[in-house]
Order: sequence, then C-alpha cells, then structure tokens
Amino acid sequence: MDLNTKYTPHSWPDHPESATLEGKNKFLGFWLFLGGETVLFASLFATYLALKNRGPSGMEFTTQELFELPLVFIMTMLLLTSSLTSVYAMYHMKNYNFKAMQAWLAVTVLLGAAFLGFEIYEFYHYVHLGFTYDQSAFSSAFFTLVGTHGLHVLIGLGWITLLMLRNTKRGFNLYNAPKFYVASLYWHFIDVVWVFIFTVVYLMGVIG
Amino acid sequence: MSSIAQKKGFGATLWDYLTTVDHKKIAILYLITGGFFFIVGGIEAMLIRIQLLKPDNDFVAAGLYNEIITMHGTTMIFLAAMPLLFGFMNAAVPLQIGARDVAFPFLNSLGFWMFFFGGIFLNLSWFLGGAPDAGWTSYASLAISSPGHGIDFYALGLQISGGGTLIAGINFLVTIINMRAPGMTYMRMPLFTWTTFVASALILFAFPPLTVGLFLMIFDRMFGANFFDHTMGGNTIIWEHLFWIFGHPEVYILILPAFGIFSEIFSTFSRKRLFGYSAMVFATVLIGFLGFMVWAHHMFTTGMGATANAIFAVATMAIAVPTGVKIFNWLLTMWGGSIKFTTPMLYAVGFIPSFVAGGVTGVMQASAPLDYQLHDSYFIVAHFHYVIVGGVVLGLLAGLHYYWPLMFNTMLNEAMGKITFWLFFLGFHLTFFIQHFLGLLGMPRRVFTYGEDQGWDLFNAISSYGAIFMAAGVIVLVVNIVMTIAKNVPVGRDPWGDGRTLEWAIPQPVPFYNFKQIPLVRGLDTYWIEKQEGNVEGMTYAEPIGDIHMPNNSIIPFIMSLGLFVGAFGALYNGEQPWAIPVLGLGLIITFAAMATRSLKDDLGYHIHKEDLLNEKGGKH
Amino acid sequence: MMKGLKKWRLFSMLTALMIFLAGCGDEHLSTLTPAGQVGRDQLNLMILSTAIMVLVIIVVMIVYIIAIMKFRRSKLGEDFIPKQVEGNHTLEIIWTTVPIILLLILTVPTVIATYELADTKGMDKKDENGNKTAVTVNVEANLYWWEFEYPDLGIVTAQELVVPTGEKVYFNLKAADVKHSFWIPAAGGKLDTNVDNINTFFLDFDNPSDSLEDGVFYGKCAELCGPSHALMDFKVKTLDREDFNAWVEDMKASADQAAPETAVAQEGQEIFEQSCISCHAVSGAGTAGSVGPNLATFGDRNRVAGFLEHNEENIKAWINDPQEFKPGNKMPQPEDLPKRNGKELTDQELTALTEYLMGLSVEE
Amino acid sequence: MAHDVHTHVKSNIEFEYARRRAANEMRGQVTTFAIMIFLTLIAFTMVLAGFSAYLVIPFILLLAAIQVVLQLYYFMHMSHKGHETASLFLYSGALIAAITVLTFLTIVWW
Ligand code: HEA
Ligand code: HEA
Ligand code: HEC
Ligand code: CUA
Ligand SMILES: [Cu+2]
Repeated sequence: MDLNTKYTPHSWPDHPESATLEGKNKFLGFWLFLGGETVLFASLFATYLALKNRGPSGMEFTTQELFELPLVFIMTMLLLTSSLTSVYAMYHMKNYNFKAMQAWLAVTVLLGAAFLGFEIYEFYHYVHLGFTYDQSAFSSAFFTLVGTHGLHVLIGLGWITLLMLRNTKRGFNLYNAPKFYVASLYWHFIDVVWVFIFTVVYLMGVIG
Repeated sequence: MSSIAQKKGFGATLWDYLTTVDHKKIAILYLITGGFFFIVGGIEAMLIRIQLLKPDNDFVAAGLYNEIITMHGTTMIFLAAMPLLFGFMNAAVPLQIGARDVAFPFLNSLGFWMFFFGGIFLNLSWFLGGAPDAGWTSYASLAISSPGHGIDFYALGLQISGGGTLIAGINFLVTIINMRAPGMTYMRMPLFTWTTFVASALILFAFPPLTVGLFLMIFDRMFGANFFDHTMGGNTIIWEHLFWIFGHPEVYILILPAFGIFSEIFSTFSRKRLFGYSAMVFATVLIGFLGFMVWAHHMFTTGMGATANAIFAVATMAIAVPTGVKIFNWLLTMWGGSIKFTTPMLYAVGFIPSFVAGGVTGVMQASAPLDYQLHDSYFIVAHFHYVIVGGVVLGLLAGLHYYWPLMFNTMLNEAMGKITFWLFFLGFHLTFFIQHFLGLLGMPRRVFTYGEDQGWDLFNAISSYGAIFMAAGVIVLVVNIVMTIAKNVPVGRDPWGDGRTLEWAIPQPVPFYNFKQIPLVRGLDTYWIEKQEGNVEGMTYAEPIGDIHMPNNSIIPFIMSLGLFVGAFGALYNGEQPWAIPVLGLGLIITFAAMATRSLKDDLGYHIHKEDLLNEKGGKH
Repeated sequence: MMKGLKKWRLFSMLTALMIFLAGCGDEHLSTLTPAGQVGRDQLNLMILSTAIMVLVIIVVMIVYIIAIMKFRRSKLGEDFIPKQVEGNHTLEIIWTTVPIILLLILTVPTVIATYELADTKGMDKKDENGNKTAVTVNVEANLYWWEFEYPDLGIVTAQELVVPTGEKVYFNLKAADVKHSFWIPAAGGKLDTNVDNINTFFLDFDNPSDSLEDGVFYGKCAELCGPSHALMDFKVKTLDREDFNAWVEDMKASADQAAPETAVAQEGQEIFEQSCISCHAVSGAGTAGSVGPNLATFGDRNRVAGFLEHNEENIKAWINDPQEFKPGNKMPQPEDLPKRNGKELTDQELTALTEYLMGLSVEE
Repeated sequence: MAHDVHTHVKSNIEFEYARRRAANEMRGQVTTFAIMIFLTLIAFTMVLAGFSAYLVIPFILLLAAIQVVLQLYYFMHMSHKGHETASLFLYSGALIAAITVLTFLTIVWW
C-alpha cells in the first residue's frame, strides 16, 4: 500500500479503516485489546467494591460524605458529548472530509481535556480535605480506579492530538484512516468505563 | 536479499537480532532466552532437591531457600515455559496457516523484548539485595511484610514481562483470525494453531487481573496504598482471587500449546489423521472456557464457605471431561496407525501416562474436603510437576526435537535425543511420584528442612536422586544441541518424511518472506493431501508470483522495553534513593519518546519485487 | 456386573495399599492413619477418589499399551499407509459419558462432606445451665508460634494444644501478623489463619495421645509465612474428658504457682521477671494476644519452640541464640532483652533460667 | 495479493447513496446520544430523589447497561458486519468481568 495514493471522495472506500490488511489487523487487534481492558477494569471495579468505605477504625471519609453529584454530572455530560463529537469525526472521515474531521476531533479533545481538568480538581479537592491516597483502603481503591480511568483519558487525549498534528498536512490515506478509527474506538471505550464509574462509584456511593 | 544467511560479522548479526521483526528470528530469540531461563530454573530446582536430600540439612539457609523456590517457580512458569512455547508458536503457526508474517511484526518484537527485560530485571534481584521470597503466588500478607526489595523486583519484573505476554497473545489472535491463507478455514487449522489461538485468548483475559494485582502490590509496597493492609481496611484475600483468576488460566495457557504440539506429533508419526479432529477442537475451546470458572480451587482452605467450595469443586472436576476426550482421541490416533518411535514421538508417548497421572490427582484435589488435607502439602507439588513436567516440559522437549529442523534446517541427533528422553523421563517419575506419598504423610510444601523424627527421609532422598537423572538428561540435550550446531548438516524440507501440515511443505531454509506464493489450502493436513496426490511442489498456490510486502526492521521495540527496564529501577527505589523519581521519569520518557517516534515516522515497509523473487533460487525442495 | 466386581477388588486392593503406606508414615503425623472422624471422612474420600483414578489409569493404559505394541511401523513396514479415519461418534459418546458418570460418583460425597465439615453450629450449643457444651479453642498464629486460648474456660496455652477426645472440638482461627495455616495431618484437613477474619471449623479425636510414640500428634503450619515456616510446628495432646477437665483445673490454678524450690531456680525466676515476663506469661489463666508464648506448662512440654527436643541443653541453647534455631523469629537475642543493656547471658544465668522454666508445670 | 487495495471508484449514484446512508446513520447517532443523555438524567434524578436503595441500584445499573449497549452498537458499530469476532471476544471479556465482580462481592469478606 502506498502513502502517496491519493483518493477522491468517490474513490475513498466505504470502510477506510478496514480496507487494507494492516487496517483490518489493527481494527481487530484493538477490539481484542478492549476485551482485555474490560477485564482489567472489572478487576479494579471488583477491588473497589470490596474495599468501598473500608478503612482503619474511626475512618472519616465515606462515599456519602465525599461525593458531590453536580460535579460528576458535568463531567458525565462532557464525556458523553465528546463521545458524540468523535462519532461526528468518524462520520466525516467516511465522507472524506479531512478538515471537518480534524475540527470535530479538536472539539473532542477539548471536551476530554475539560473533563480531565474537573477530575484533577476533584482529586485535588479530596486531598485537600485530607482524603489522601494512603488514608484508607477505600481511598486507595477509589483513586486507583478513577485514576486509571483518568490516565486512559490522558492517553487518549495525547494519542488523538498526536494523530491530528502528525496528519494535518497530508490529509487522509489508508495508512492513517485505521489509526483515527481505532483512536475513536478507544475514546468510546473510555466513555463506556465512565458510565460504570459514575453509576457504580458516584451514584451508588451517594446512595450508600 | 537472500534468505541464505551470508556470513555476517558478529556485530551485524547481533544488530540483526536486536532489530528483527521476522517471526522466525523472534522464535529463535524466544528459544534461546527461554532455554537460558529453563537452565536457571533447573539449577534452582537442583538446589531445592539438594537441600531436601537429607533431614536437617543446612546446604542453604532458611531465608535463601524461600528465595530459591520463589524464583524457581516464577522463572520456570513465566520465563521458561511460556517463552519457549511462544518460540514454537512463532516458528510454526504463521507457516501452518500459510501466512507471510504475523499480524503485527513490530509488536511481536516488542513482546519479546518486554519479556526479555522483565525477566532480566526479575533475576537481577539476586544481585541487588535479595530475590523475592514469598512464593510464586506471593500471597499478600507475607509479600507486603517481606523486607528488602525482593517482592518489588517480582511485581515490577512480572509487570513488564506480563505486558509482553499480553502483546504476544493479541498478536497471535489477530494473526490466526486474519492472516490465514485461502482455504484455511477454522476447521482446517492444525491443532497447534488452534491451541495457540485458545491459549492466546486465555492470555488476553487472564493477564489483566494479574496486571491489576501486581499494580495493587506495587502501590502498596512502594507508594503507600492500603489494598492489602487489613488495619487500614484492606483485604489480603483480594490478592488471592486476582492471582488465581490469572493463575488458573495460566496453567492452561501452558498446557494447551503443549497439547497442540503433541497432537501434531501423534498424527505425524502415526501417519494418520488426528482422530476426532472436531471433538479435539471443541475440547480445546471448552477447556479454555472452563479454565476461567474454577480458580478458587486453589483457595479451598481460605475459608470461602461451603457453598463456594462446593461450586468450585464441581466446576473443576468438569474439566476432566474435555481433557479426557483429548487423551482418548490421541490414543485412537495411534490406534490403527503406523507408529514410528522418533524422539518427538517418544516424548509424546511418554506424555500420556504422565499427564493422565497428573490430571487425575488434580481431580482428587478438586474434591474440596479431600483438598483440605492435600492443599499446601507435597501432594500438590507432585500434582503440578506431573502436569507441568509430564505435560508442558515433555511437550517442549518434544517440540524442540520436532521443530528443530523447521527452525534450523538441521536435525538433532536421534540417539542422543532418546538418551535424553529416557534419563529425563525416568528421573521425572522417580522425583515426583514419591512426592504424592510425602504429602499424604504430612509433609507441607515450601519447607526448607524437616526433622528426622517425621519419617520423610527415605522418600525425600529418592526424590532428590531422581532429579539428578533429569539434570543428566538436560546435559545430554545441551551437548546434543551444541554438536548439532557445530556439525550443521542441512536436512531440507520435510525431514521427518511424514509431515502433514503446511509448515513442512515450505522449502528449507525457510525464505524470510515464507511463501513465495500464498498457498491454497485444500483440506485438513494439506501437505499430506498434496503429497498423496504426488504434487512435488508440496502445495497448490492461491496466487501468481507478485511483489511481496515486508515490514522494516526496527530497534524501537528494544528501546521501548529498555525504557521500562530503566524506569522500573526508579519505581523500585522510590522513597529510598534521591535519584529514584528522576530515573522513573527518565525510563518513561525513553519509552514514550520511542513510542512517539514510532507513530510520527511512517513505517511502510518495503517490497520484494517480482523479478527478484523469480531470480531467487530459494531453498531446496 | 463384571465391571462392578473388578472395581470392588480394586477398592480392597487400594485399601491394602493405603494400610501398607500408612506403615511407612508416622501415626502421629500421617493423613493415612486418621485420629478421628474428620480425618477418616477425608481418608474415605481419598480412597474413593483414588479408586476412580486408578480405574481411569488402568483403562487408559490398556488402550495405550495395545496401541503402542500393535501399531509399530517396525512391524507394519515402512510403506504402510494407514486408513485416515476421521473419528467415531459412538466412541466419542462413550468417553464423554463414562467420565461424567465417574465424576458424579465423586461429586456427591464431595459436596456432602463439604457442607458437613463446614457445619460449626454445634459450637454455640449450651447445656441447661447455659454453659457451652463443646470445647472451643481460639487459635492465634504468630510468626512461628501458636497460641491456644480457651475462651470459655479462661485459660491459654501455647505451642501445645490440649483437647478432649470423643467429641467435636471447635476452632476459631486467626493470624496475628501474616497468613498461616493450621494443620494437624493425622486429625484432618487444614484451614488458613487469615489476617482479615476468623475462620471456623472443627476436628475430633478418638483416643488419648499418650499411646503414641511421642505422646502427641504433630501440628504444622501449612502456609508459607517466612524463613522459619518449616519450623512452625506445634503439638497436640489429646486427653479423655476426665483428664482434660483436670488439666483445665490445673491450668487455672497455675495462676498462683508455688515459688521455685531450689536457689538456682529462684535466681532464674528473678532474671525471668526482669527480662522475660514482658513477653512470656507463666500463668495459664488468661487470654490470648501476648507477644511470646505462654510458658505456664513449659515444664511439661514435649518440645522447645515447637520442634526442638525438650531437654535442658536445648532450652539453654534456644534462650542463648533463638535466631540460630528459627531464623526471623520474634524472640530477641539475649543481649537485646529488656534490662540486659547489651549484656549476654552467662552460663550460670542460662542454667538458672532453664531450671526455672523446667519447673513450670501443671502436671504432677 | 493481500496488501493490494482494490479501489473502487463509486459512480455518482452510488456516491450519493452512500452519502445519504451515512447522513441517515448520523441522524440516528444523534438520537442515540439524546437517549444517553436522557438515561443519565434519569439515573441522577433517581438518586437525588432518594428512593429506596433496593429499587434505585438495580435500576441505575440497568440504565448503565443500556448506555453501554448503545455505545457499543451505535457509536462503535458493533452491529455492523465484520464485528463478529470482536463481539465474541468483548462478550467473553464481559462475562469474565461479571464473574470477577460477583465473586468479589460475595466471597471476599465474611
Ligand atoms: C500445566 C499445568 C496444570 C494443569 C494442566 C493442571 C490441571 C488440573 N489441575 Fe492443577 N495445578 C497446577 C498446574 C496444572 N494443573 C499448578 C501449578 C498448581 C499449584 C499452584 C500452586 O499452588 O503453586 C495446581 C494446583 C491445583 C489445585 C489446587 C490444589 C491446592 O493447592 O490445594 C487443584 C484443585 O482442584 C488442581 C486441579 C486440577 C485439575 C482438576 C486439572 C485438570 O485440568 C486435569 C484434567 C486431566 C485429567 C483428569 C486426566 C485425563 C482425563 C481422563 C483420562 C478422563 C477420565 C478422567 C476422570 C473421570 C477423572 N490443580
Ligand atoms: C514450568 C514449571 C516448572 C518446572 C519445569 C519445574 C521443574 C522442577 N521442579 Fe518445580 N516448581 C514449580 C514449577 C516448575 N518446576 C513451581 C511453580 C513451584 C512452586 C514454587 C512455590 O512454591 O512458590 C515449584 C516448586 C518445586 C518444589 C517444591 C519446593 C517447595 O515447596 O519447597 C520442588 C521440590 O522438589 C521442585 C522441584 C523441581 C524439579 C526437580 C524440577 C526439574 O524438572 C527440573 C529439571 C531441570 C533441570 C534439572 C535442569 C538442570 C540443568 C543443569 C543441571 C545445568 C546444566 C547446565 C549446563 C549444561 C549449562 N519444584
Ligand atoms: C520481645 C519478646 C520476648 C522476650 C523479651 C523474650 N521472649 Fe522468649 N519468645 C518470644 C517469642 C516471640 C517466642 C516464640 C518464638 C518462636 O517459636 O518463633 C519465644 C519463645 C521462647 C521459648 C520457647 C517457647 C516454647 O513454647 O517452646 C522459650 C523457652 C523462651 N522464649 C524463653 C525466654 C526467656 C527465658 C526469656 C528471657 C530471658 C525470653 N524468652 C524473653 C518472645 C520473647
Ligand atoms: Cu506459619 Cu508457615
Ligand atoms: Cu488451578
């Protein structure tokens, strides 16, 4: 396959992400990876659930005292919306509209960064209250689970940004189309995990 | 570009191997590294047996003994058995399915180097203040309180090499799903490919829990977390679950590929198609599936409660059924065949009674109330060495002899191979059979010594002498390998004469692009079919000769892994050395910079042109 | 029918084998010579499962041997091309169902025994006076030693468990530092002592242990717990109910033990009260949770530190250098003991301590 | 040869058709998004309204599951052709995930 092959909207394949063998491999490999990530997050969730609200005798912080739903709601909206914007980006990739794709990806990245900003603020706030990483088993489990998700967001942001920068000048080809596609899958997966985090950690935490 | 290795300087060869993305060369790397670690683990085993040779022995001290068993178990499982299996998978699977390469050549190399550096990191613990000493299972309460850095080496080393394993697993899955030659349907795939496939799926799902467990351990030990500190609300049983959710599938990750190798060998040297092929495939998948439902049988005495114990007991026993299906199908493959007792076949034939003996003791252990007695006694040690040595290691040795000509175009000496077999086989039974009774007589495992007053002297001595036979067998094998390499007599294609699957149809030495033309697979055991029809080419082609696309070599995987290796030292000495955090940062920067280079620089590979292919004589038919 | 008969013969053969093997082992330590019903139940499962497994092995071996004898290429000729059989459904069904049946035979007693052995309801049973009927022992596993508390009787002992015969004895197990596992092979299976929770089970013993070679059963720690895991032994003395009650009374009385008789022992007592008492209690009346083993019954012990032969020489040697015997154990070297200020113990002091310790006894 | 890409130049009709289909699909995606937002709102409100935990917890878990299915099938196109293996593996992962969480909720503490 050749990088220099130029496509027109008419010759651009319907599924650019899986038009080449490399693309197909990347696509499948990435899905498999997500299968593994599911188990990874499940292990973290399981650990969190087992350690929820557990601490040394006389522990101060519990989920109910700690969590503030408005913040979580905003974060959820940001991330959900970014999921939609990345769908838009892929829509434009299929339509061979590079500029539009880049623009939507940029929006996605901005939304993701805002999400991350709130998360960092949230953590900072907790630590400020005295709910530090080594404060209890619960705090360790909470920061590890939510932090791992945050790390995924960070990696996703870095990845998408790098892809955008790398390809600004050259537009679409069948070499980078799968890369964009897979990055967007990753982004959706991050959202999937967040759906469980806000449900299991925050909402169920507030309930008790 | 010739596949026949030109005489290259040492430096050039080294560079070639550091940067290679060719699955055949990566196979050799796995073989060498895995072989090295097998010897290391074997020497540790010998130290164990020397210490236990007589009661109240003081050959190694109490603390050191624990380090030795921990490293023996960890090395053998993570650094010897699995990599050696990866070696054979890399050598054979792409050829078996008619692929030019694996799906992700770059990641293939990355997987290897991560395993390599993880293994080296783990073993450096010997020289940097002491090895891990909490057993290969590293149960949390002991591991958290273990002084020194041993456990840190364990957690970080396994984390790195585990990442490599996960990558290798995904690579094989995608390779097998996407890269099969035309006509190679799922139900025509050789059994070794099938078992590789299922084992890789197990890797995909089993390693993440280990990753999480290890991270929790790292955070607890190095960064002040409280997952396993019960005074802070933590819970040590979490580790046990995470470890065994990984650990039990792990044993099937080991045994399934070995089953695959044996399946190939049985049908090859019985000159007969594998009996009940579809049942074999189904059984493989079922074993893989059930393998995830049974982990708590390692925790019967943890106090999970009667219901959990009963459920896991019954689920565990169920695995005997598909495994039995395999055993009987192998027997029936030989039945009515024309059995030739080559060295690989000897191993395969030796494997059946050994593995069955080990498997049935597994079922006994699955009976929870009985396991209350057996657990953590030498009965367990006997069980798992029967399945591991009698299954996995015999499989590896069989595979070594069987695939040697495929990998190196030379043949290991058959006479010496048979000597190795007999020494190893007899030594193995001598060492481990008696250990069942030691367990029943009340000997716990992981004891560095035992008193004279307990009645275990004789059996332990027998066990230790048996190990000497195994060591002798291994030494003969090493001599055999050295002599074969020194003599270097090429043997050409299909040296066993009875090859049935595609890898044997390929000319020797295997061209670096594997297949000049992608073959068309016309049934199970394609090469056998072609041979029966008198096709001298050995295969039917699916395409005319054309340009071949090849990936470029790259040093980046090496550098990425090196970065992790460096960074691990930083994490290890966190809070203890002023340079710790900078080094951790440096390592991660190296890794991420290498990764960024990889993604910024297009790597499109290159093409071998049709004309060059036509001119090339390639290997002999 | 033939098959059933064959299995039966196999069964008795196996029992014979077990008895033979039992001969190799020590009665006080072997799982093959069960000391009570729990161990017997488990041995029965052992025999049943072994019978099934041997049957499986025999079947496999018959097919196997015939196959490798009959179908050798050396006999069939180099050119022989066997028929390429695909499979056989009948056979497949047979070797799927027969193992399932064999496994079902094993599952039923397995599940029953799992529930039976987990049934510790009897622990809380009370007689009409509101006293608990069963003996309950709280076991606390410490880095390399065992503490046995009898919460209902108000006594505590270490390293040597004393239990009545002919009844179920209940155990609450926990670990003080890292995970250990409580195992008396002759009496029955083990149960872990976790750090996070208390595990509960029961054992029973048929006969007083004085008929045994050493007069005690051997107990083991079955979970790797550090360098001296191998040495974390304890001993079990079983007494019939009457003797047991007497022992309990003696233990309770040990609170006001008579002063040592000899001058040497008195000197020993002085040193002990300076340097040792902070960790070692000498009264059997009390509760669990001390830093070192309770030494109330030390003079009657069978072992020093759980595994060394019980004699004066070993006691001296132990006190003089505990790390030499159990690497990593928590008893300080003499110079690090309280009030020693870095001074080692002289021979004379060691003798004194030893004589004092040997005098600590609740038996006559 | 496997690495060749057979490019097919669409006729105008094909092209228009593909465009329209994509646009339709995109409209569907927006609907999906709206549903997801809606589900999220319900979940948060349920919790804030303070119903019994026995009612709310299963319910919000169900909502989460629906959202995930929407993400997978609409945003990530798992219903499309060529996703068979992907979904097989994802479901296997989900199954193992479920078992893991289940055991941690039942037999880790006493
Ligand atoms: C390759 C590795 C391997 C394999 C294949 C197996 C296979 C099996 N194992 Fe083993 N096992 C280990 C490696 C392996 N194991 C290790 C390393 C440990 C110890 C870890 C540690 O603690 O350090 C262990 C420990 C272990 C335990 C925990 C013991 C304890 O610590 O208390 C148990 C309990 O159930 C068990 C059971 C089984 C069973 C039922 C099988 C089954 O898969 C076996 C099935 C096979 C057969 C049964 C034989 C063929 C079948 C027939 C001929 C059909 C007819 C048979 C019948 C009807 C019975 N194993
Ligand atoms: C793949 C896995 C694997 C393999 C192959 C082996 C192989 C062997 N193992 Fe081990 N073993 C484990 C996995 C394995 N083991 C595990 C997981 C544990 C549990 C650890 C724990 O408790 O945490 C264990 C524990 C274990 C114990 C119990 C220790 C204890 O509980 O105290 C013993 C004791 O006998 C033992 C013995 C042996 C022996 C004699 C071999 C032999 O088969 C080894 C044969 C190999 C050789 C003998 C090579 C010898 C080489 C030479 C002599 C050098 C020649 C050199 C040149 C020519 C350069 N192993
Ligand atoms: C800091 C606490 C501590 C002090 C002080 C201490 N010991 Fe110990 N001792 C222990 C511990 C802990 C053990 C158990 C060691 C083991 O078996 O792992 C032990 C074991 C023993 C044993 C063996 C017990 C048995 O049940 O077999 C004897 C005897 C003993 N100590 C005597 C002494 C004497 C005499 C002194 C004072 C001179 C002393 N100890 C001071 C902690 C202490
Ligand atoms: Cu305590 Cu081993
Ligand atoms: Cu297992």
